[in-house]
Amino acid sequence: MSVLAVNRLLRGLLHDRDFRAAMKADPAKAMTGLDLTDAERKAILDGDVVTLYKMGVNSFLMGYLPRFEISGMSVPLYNERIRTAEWQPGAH
Amino acid sequence: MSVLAVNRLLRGLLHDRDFRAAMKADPAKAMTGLDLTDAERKAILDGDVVTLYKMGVNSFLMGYLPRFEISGMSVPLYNERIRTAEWQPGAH
Amino acid sequence: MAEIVAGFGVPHTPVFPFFVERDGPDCEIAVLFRKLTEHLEEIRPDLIVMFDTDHMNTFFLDNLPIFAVGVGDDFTGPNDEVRSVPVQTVKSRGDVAAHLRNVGVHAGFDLGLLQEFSVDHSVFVPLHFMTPKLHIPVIPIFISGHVPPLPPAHRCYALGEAIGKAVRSWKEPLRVAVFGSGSFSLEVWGPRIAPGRTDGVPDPDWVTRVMGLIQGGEIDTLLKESTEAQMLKAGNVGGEILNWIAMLGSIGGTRKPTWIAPQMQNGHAYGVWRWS
Amino acid sequence: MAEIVAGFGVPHTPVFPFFVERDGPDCEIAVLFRKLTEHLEEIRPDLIVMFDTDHMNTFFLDNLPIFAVGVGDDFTGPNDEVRSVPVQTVKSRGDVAAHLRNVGVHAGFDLGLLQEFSVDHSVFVPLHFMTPKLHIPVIPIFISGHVPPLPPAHRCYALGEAIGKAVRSWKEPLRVAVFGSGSFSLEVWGPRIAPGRTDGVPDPDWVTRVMGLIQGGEIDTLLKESTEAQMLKAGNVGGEILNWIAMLGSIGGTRKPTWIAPQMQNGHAYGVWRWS
Ligand SMILES: [Fe+3]
Ligand SMILES: [Fe+3]
Repeated sequence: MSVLAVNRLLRGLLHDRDFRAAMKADPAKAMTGLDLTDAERKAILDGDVVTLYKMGVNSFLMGYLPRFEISGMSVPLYNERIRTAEWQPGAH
Repeated sequence: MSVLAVNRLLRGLLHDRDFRAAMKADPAKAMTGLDLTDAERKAILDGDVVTLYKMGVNSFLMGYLPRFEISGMSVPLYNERIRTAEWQPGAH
Repeated sequence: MAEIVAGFGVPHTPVFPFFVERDGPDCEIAVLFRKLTEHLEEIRPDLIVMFDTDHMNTFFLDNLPIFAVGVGDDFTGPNDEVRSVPVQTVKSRGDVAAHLRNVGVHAGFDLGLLQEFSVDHSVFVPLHFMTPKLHIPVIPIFISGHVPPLPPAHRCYALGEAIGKAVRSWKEPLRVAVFGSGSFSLEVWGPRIAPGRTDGVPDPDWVTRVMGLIQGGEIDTLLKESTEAQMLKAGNVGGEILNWIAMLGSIGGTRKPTWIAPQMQNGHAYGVWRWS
Repeated sequence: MAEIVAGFGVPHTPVFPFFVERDGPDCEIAVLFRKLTEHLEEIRPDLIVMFDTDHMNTFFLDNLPIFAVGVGDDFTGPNDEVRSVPVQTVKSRGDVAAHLRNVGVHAGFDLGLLQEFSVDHSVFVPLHFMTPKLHIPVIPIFISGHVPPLPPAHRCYALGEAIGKAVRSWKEPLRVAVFGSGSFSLEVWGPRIAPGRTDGVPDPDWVTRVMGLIQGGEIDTLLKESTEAQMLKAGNVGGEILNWIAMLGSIGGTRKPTWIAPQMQNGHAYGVWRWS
C-alpha cells in the first residue's frame, strides 16, 4: 500500500511539525527509511504532482507541498502543474 | 473520557511491550502522568476489577491484568473477584 | 422531549476567518454569516448537531468511516492550523451523542464511534462565525464526502431522518439546531482548480440547480440528481452536499428555506430553515 | 464471474492452537477442525471472505466501526500474541476487497475502509487449522459484535446478501468460500465466567436453540430471535453470532448445513455448507 504511505507522509506535513521542518530542510533526508518506491520519492522531490495524482495520491494532501513550500513548491507552480493533469472521477 | 484512558492503558499491556514491562515492574510509577482519576489508578493498583467493571471498563482488556500478572493479579484471583460483579447488559 | 428547532446550511472555507479579519465586517462573507448568526441567536438552541465531512484531519485512509458520531463531553479544534482561528475546546453532549448513535445503529445506520477527538475547519469555521464564544455544545456526525465510494444521497437523507427521530426521543427539553457543513461544487488542490487559485468551481450549473431544488423544497429530485457521478463531477469535495442533505432529512426535506443565499464563486450557499 | 462455493462457521478460541499442539491430532478440537479442513480442501476455493469480530486489537474504542472491510494485498497477524501461532503475513485481494466495499456502500451498507492492518486470533485461529500454509487469500469483513450498540441481526444478514451479490458481480471466475467466525454464547473475562476459568457459557439453551434453527435452515426465526438483548444475555461476545448470520446471508440462509457440530462447553459450533 505504497500510495497510502505517500498520503501518510503528506498528512504528516500538517500534523507533525518536526517532520514538516525536516521536509523543509532536506526532503531527501527526511524521507530516508520511509516505505516509498523510487518513483514516489522522486515525484515528491520534483514536486511532480501530476504523477502523484495519477498514482492516486489525495489532492488535499498534495496541497501541503505548496502550503509548506516543500521541495521548492509554491502555489503558482502547483497550480500550473496540477491543472495539466487529467481529472479522474475516482480520484480524491 | 477517563474510562477510555483506562481501556487504552489496559490495551497497551498487550500491544506495547515496554509499557507492559514497566507495569509489571512498578505499576504506580508506570501510570505516572497518565490521564487517570485517583479512583481509576487505585482500582488498577488494587486489582479491583469489580470497580473497574462498574466504571465501564472493557472485560477483555481487564483480562490483561491477570494475563500479564500486573499488580499481583492472577487468573484465580481475577476469577474470584470478577464473578462477584453484577452483570450489566450494556457492558462489554 | 428534545426537538429540532432549525436547520442551517453553512460553508466552511478555511480562509474565510482570515478574509473577514482582513476585510472587516462589511465584506460579503461577514454579512452572509452574520445573517445566519442573527437567526441562530433568535432561535437560542441548546445544542448543535453538525453533519460534517472531515478533510483527513480527524480520520485517515487507514481507518476511514462512511458515517461516524463524535461521542464525548468536549472536543478540540481546529486541528489543521486555520488562519485567524485559535485552537479551542468546544463542549459537546456525550450522553446525547451516544443516544443518537444507539438509536441510529439500531435503525440500521452503521455509525462508527469516535471518542477523544479533534476536528478540522469544517466544524470550526462555522462555529468561529456563528458561536464565537463556543457557548452552544456541538455533536459532530461525520459523513464521508470526499473519498469514493460516497454513501448514496438517499441514504444520507434517511440518516438525517433517523437522527431527527432520535433527537425527538431524547427525554430532555433540548432545543436542537442541525447544521449541514460544506459545498455543492468545489475542487480543492485538484486538477480542476481555477488558474492561479487553490480551488475552483467545476460545475456552477449544478450549484444553480441545487439552489433551485432547495428553494423549491424539491427533495425527491435533489436526491435523485445527487448521484455519485454528479457529486464527483462537481469537484473533489462535491460530496459535501451530503451534509446538507442529511440536515434536510433531519428537519423534513420538503420545507422551503426561510432564507438562503448562494456564493457562486465558491460553489456553496448560506441557508436557514425556521418554522417557529 | 466469481461465485460463492461454500460457507463455513468456525470457532476462534485463542487457546485452541496450543491445546492441539499439547493434546495431539486425536483431541476433539483437532478432529472437528480437520473435518472442516477436509471440506475446504475438496472445495479448493481461490479466496476466503471472512466475517469476523475484532477484539480491540485491530480497532480501538477511539475509532470503532460497525462494519469495515480490510482492503489490501496482504495483512499480518495474529497481533495479540496467540500461543502456538507465529506472526505471519497472509495474502489478500485488495482489488476484490475494494470492489466488495464499493458495491456494499452503494447498496447502503456503511462499510468503513481499513488499510495496512493486522488482525487478531479471530481471523488467524481458523486459518491456523484450515489453511496452515496460508495459501488462500483472505478478505476480512469486520462486524462490531462486542460493544453495544450491536448492528441488528437482519442488517448483518442483509450485509451478507449484499456481499454475496457483490462477489457474483466480480468479473473473474473466482471460487469464494465465506467464513463466519465466532461464538453463540460466551463470556470472556466478564462477570459470567465459570469458576476457575477465564470464560464461560452464560446461555447454553441459546446455543441449543441456534443449533436447531441453523440445522433447520430457519433463518427468519434465527434473525427474529437474535435480538440485541438475547445476544448480550448470551455473553460479552454473544454478538459474534452476527458473523455466522452474515455468512448465511451471503450463501442464502435457508440452506441447511452439510455438516455441523456444536461444542457445547465452548458455546460455539463448527459448520459447513456445500451445494456442489
Ligand atoms: Fe470542505
Ligand atoms: Fe471472540
